[in-house]
Amino acid sequence: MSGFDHDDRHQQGSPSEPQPGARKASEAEAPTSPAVGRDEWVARHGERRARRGGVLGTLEERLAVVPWWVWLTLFVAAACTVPLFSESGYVRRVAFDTVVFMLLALGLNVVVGWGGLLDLGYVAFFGIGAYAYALLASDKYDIHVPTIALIPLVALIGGIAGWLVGLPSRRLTGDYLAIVTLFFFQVFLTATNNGDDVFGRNLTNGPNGILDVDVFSFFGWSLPRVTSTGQFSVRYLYVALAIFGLVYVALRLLNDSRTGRAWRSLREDALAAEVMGMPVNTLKLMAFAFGASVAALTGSVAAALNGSVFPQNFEFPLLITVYTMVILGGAGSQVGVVLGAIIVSVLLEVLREPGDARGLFYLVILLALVGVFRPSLRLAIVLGGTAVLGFVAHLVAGRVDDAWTAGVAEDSGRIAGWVSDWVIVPTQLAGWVPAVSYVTLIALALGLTLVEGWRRVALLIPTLYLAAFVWENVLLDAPESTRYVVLGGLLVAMMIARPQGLLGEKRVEIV
Amino acid sequence: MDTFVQLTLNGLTLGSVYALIALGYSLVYGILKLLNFAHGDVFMVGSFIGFGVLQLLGGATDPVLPLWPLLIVITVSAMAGCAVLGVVIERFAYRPLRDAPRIAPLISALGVSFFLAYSMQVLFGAEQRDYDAFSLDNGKLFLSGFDIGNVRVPLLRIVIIVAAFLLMIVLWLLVTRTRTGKAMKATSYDREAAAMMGIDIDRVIVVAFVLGSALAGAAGVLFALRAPTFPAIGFLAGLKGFTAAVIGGIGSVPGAMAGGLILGFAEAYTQGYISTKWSDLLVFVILIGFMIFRPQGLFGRPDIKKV
Amino acid sequence: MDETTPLLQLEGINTYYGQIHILQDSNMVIREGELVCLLGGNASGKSTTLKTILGIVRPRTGTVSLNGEDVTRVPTAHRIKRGMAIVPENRRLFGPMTVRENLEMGAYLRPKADLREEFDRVYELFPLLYERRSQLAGTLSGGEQQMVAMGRALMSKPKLLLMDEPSMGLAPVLVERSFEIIKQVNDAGVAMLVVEQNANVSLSIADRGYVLSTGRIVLEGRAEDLLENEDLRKAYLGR
Amino acid sequence: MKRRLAVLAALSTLVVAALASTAGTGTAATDASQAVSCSKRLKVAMITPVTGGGGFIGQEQVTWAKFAVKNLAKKTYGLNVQLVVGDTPVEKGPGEALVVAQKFIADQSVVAIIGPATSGGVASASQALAAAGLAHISPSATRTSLTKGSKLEATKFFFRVVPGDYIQGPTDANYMVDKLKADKVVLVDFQEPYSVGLADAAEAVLKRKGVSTTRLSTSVNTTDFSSLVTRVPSDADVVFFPTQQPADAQTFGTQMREQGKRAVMFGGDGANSPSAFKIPGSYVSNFAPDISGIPTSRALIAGWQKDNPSLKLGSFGPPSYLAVQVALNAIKRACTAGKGQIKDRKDVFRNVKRIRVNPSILGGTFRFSTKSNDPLNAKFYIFQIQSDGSYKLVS
Repeated sequence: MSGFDHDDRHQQGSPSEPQPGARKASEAEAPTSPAVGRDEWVARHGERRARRGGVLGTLEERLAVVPWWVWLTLFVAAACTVPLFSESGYVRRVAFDTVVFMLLALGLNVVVGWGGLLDLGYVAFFGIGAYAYALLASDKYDIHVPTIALIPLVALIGGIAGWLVGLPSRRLTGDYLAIVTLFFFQVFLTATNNGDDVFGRNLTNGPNGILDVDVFSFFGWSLPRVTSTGQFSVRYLYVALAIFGLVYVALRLLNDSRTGRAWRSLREDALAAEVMGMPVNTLKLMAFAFGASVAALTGSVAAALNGSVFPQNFEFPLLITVYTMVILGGAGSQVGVVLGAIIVSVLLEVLREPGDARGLFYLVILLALVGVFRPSLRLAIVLGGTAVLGFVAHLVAGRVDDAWTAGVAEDSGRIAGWVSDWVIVPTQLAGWVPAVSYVTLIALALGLTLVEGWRRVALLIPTLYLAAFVWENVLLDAPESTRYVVLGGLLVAMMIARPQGLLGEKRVEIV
Repeated sequence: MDTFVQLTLNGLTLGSVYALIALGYSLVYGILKLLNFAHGDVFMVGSFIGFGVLQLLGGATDPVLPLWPLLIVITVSAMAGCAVLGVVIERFAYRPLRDAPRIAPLISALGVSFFLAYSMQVLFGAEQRDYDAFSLDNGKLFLSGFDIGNVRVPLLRIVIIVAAFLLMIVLWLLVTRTRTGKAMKATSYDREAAAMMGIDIDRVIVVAFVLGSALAGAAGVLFALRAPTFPAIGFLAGLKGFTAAVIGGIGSVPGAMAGGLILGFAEAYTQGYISTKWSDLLVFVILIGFMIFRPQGLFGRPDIKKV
Repeated sequence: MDETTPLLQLEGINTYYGQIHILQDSNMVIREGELVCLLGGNASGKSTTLKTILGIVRPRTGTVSLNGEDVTRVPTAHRIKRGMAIVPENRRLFGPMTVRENLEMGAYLRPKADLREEFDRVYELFPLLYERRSQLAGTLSGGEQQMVAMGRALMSKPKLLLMDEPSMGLAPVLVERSFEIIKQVNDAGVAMLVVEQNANVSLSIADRGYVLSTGRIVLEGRAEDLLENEDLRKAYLGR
Repeated sequence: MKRRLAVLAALSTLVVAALASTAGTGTAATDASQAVSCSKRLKVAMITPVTGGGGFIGQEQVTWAKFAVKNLAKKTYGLNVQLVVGDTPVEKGPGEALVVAQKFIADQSVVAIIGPATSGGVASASQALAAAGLAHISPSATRTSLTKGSKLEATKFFFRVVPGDYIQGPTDANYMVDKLKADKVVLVDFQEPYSVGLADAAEAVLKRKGVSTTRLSTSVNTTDFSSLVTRVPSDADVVFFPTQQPADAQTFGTQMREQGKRAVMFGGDGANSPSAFKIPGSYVSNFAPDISGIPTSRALIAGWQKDNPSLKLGSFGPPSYLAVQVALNAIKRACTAGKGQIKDRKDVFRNVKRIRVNPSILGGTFRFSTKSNDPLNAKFYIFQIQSDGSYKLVS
């Protein structure tokens, strides 16, 4: 059902039959590695990538020599030093959350990137892990399983749950699996939410969640979740990092093993793999179970740190967030998804604060412009034109009515002050302005992709100014929704510009 | 007995809205093999367009138009707005990914869904918006109607059911009787062969998006006449429509209609007879079972191609 | 050589799938009323040539012209509109649609008023299809499907008909029948490009032929000359 | 084999590094709070859902809190205060309140918290806030177990300016039994903490009084209630509908009328919104009498309306104003006591309990009870919706 000329490509890509006459010629011109059956579209991107040369190219080659585990150790060690740079419990907490996201992304990568399965119920396993931990280590049933035994147990429970949910994949492929897992996700949510009254018994406290979840405690040595001053306790960051390291290594070894190779071949051509006698279903189930297991393990870490578990912790936006991480980083590449997790996690956190978000916004626009135009006349025209347009518009608007420019930009700081001299920020927006300007901005931005050359430059100037206007007046007013608007836009743009993600190279076909 | 009639009526009302949403899913899936996760959000945008137009026309308490023209204007503008939205989404989020691996447009669809839902939230806030249709003609839509036994069938429900079925019949005729409809069917069966017949695939796909999105827009208005709408409803409505499409056999037009009604009845009866609390769970568990034993749905053709 | 504008002309076509160079510098001409066959083994680029002609695959360099007009950047549907039709490999019928509907799809680009006439023409050529008109195309036998595919292509009243492996998967008797029909259609003035592995049969009815091998056109000429060609005999005719 | 060794090496380094650093910094947590000067800008942080399904609650609260800061900080208390908002979308669960709280804890210029808005949020963040010495004053968390009962879910640093379900539930239930003479009551909850808590509280009283109750439950995202309405017995007297979305109450009411059910709708404070819930004959309870009838409050409402012309007065906003007022007052006192600086955020906390507000925007004098951090003598008021849509105080 997929790409319609897939089969043909197979035929034509493989020089299987002896050909008369032109044989020599074909050998001479044959590409070094005839990537048979590879997607033309991904290959196009691959080709562009392969052309990279110069200093970057050389650097890349040099760096490629260093074994992966050195990088991992360096990375974890570097992450361990985060607390040295910031006394702020908040920064440490964000670092911890980022590690949790990294773990989630690693787990999802097994399912999507390696198994090639579209699992829309992934977050449910995270929830199952958290609930398993909370039920087995809290006052709820007054069970307090020691952490050292509970963590593997939770991972096992997650794995078994994954195996069971994956079972239907014996018959369900592709979209159907996505549907079943999505339904399973809904079942999980309903079940936990209504668990306060199962035939009159209270199993999960329902929407009130489980409080008083035990902290981690190793051999009688417990790790309080907040310091004496209420700050996030940095020890959880170290624990999470240690678990991350272990999971990373375990998955890496798994991917290098026979199973990993089997997954790869399965992904490249499931039919062929089956014909070769590979236990396709078992392999899929394994991918599913491993992913679920990692998610559940992560759930236990999150539950222990938060000290509480609520059904609402595991809803759809989280799923999208983790998917964004995996897709952005490049499904299939462990380094990629970790990178994706870091970028998205930090991005979401920065967007929380209007002041920081503003800086990031203008920086990204500037970098994007430089990236597209390189330092050139066009870049200068675009930047200058936008600046001039802004000052003129600001001046005119201010002359017409003071109130048009008298508004205060959200938050403050140097950029904010500078911005409010340039962008029109009225004290009070008329009700229709946000919607109209927002829709116009989207229309202009989409229009930009349709025109080329100087026309694009000309269109870019008003678009940029309108973007600044919408950003200051509409989006910064609702930073929380803006975060997800950005996330959604990022997913679409990523798919179109670089579908294999930042570091992914292999094509990922959902079978 | 009265309870049964009432529940059937509830199921029919809800089910016909689900069916309208499901049709959009099925049309697009049939041709592109794409689960258009943004479809529910188109529905949501439709209900908001209806709300906005209603406010422009004076609101439910003081409308400038008489009842029927008002309802028609609201519905048609929502349909038109959604049709445009559907075309834009297709053009910019899906078309560039036409020949990409299957996962790419799927992820893109998730992105569009998120983008739409939260954009609406940025612009209009998260709160529920009520059309307040009860105020139109002093509750005429809710209170007048005819009776079956002791059960009153209110005018609004008749309007919703009739409008939904009319739209479905129109769509059915479009798809089976017109050349473009047949071209859609041909394209969904074999896109390349259809192109070889001179069928403009891009155009067929656009038509599918126009039809599906317009139906979603109509569904948005019909739904919001009875119940409030809010930006986050898109995900839920999408899930329902998608489920309905799956039950019926995704890609099949009569399947989507049947699926929508079945889902509507299933919800109404489980809520009415078994438990309001566990009805969602029951419905989804039944669905998972259904998916396992009849993955192609009621009307879908079994997927012949292996993997 | 005749100097009228060719119906179809490929000039310097280079087609790639990703990094794989499929068609290499292909040139081809088909003139009005001609029956040309394109020969080649598996993976020689026959289907890609067809796809390039149809616009399903875009060449990286080179031009495709129809009636002297450059259509390299024109999408498939619009090329079909300019008087081409195809009987695809494996026929590619619309299985869940009736025979009549399949034929109707063939005439997709023709005004509705002409349909009647076209149906009559095709039913005359294939009376069997008239009997089967309400049957689902997917339920027909291979030979019948071949007729539907031919009929469907003819519905658009093409000036140029492309045939992709008309003999594939058919019993020898049907192959012969198939080629008779091809000849018949060609005699009615429709130029044809027949892509075949079965060189013998196709060359016997063709005016001219091209031979493809790993993406290159290695031989071309009048059909009777090709039949005599040593290399070709060795490679295809097994003699 | 070489690779395996390498992996092992990497692994052990890793674990050792982690453990070492754990031991190293575990004991030496030296993030003691620093004094902040009152002449500099201070921050009051608000923790509430601004986006997502419950976003309208937070948005309403934020507009009122902003208005309170604008109206009071400079003029009345002479403070330079900025309101910062941390969003806790209900979709992300109560745990998000802790994440947001930790962000504010880390910011020394944050000296008081308004919120968390939801009871779940309070339960998850209270401990951390208490450890930081931050008073958190919620304008809307009503779960009883936060301040009362054998096992408290919140710390003593938690205050609320509205009374909890322990008053509202019984008030509503008693009114149903005593005044409305209800024998049969249907209770609807939305599978979220607010409505489950309130429905539980009311149901307990009703059962004790021998009223026959039916409990219905539906997802918070449901907006078409036809089949729930069908389950309402035709002889039911009252439907108790503790929703946080007034539009839901309106819909349920219309759908009851549509199906010819005669039961009277009874909403909690969450349904209190004359612009959205206007089924004549229905009742709503609220923690304040009609504040638009109080002259001082009327002026405030007008002031707020001027800043937010497109919004309508709801029931979540005014308590936020009060909460900010309490916080500002406590900050001012701490500043005075600390001679122009706040040495420790606990100083603000110590003052909260002593605050009196007169007149309070909610009417009368506001002060905290000495026994718990709840408002003293708080009452719930019951309104009946009149045929012209206005709310009339009936109890």
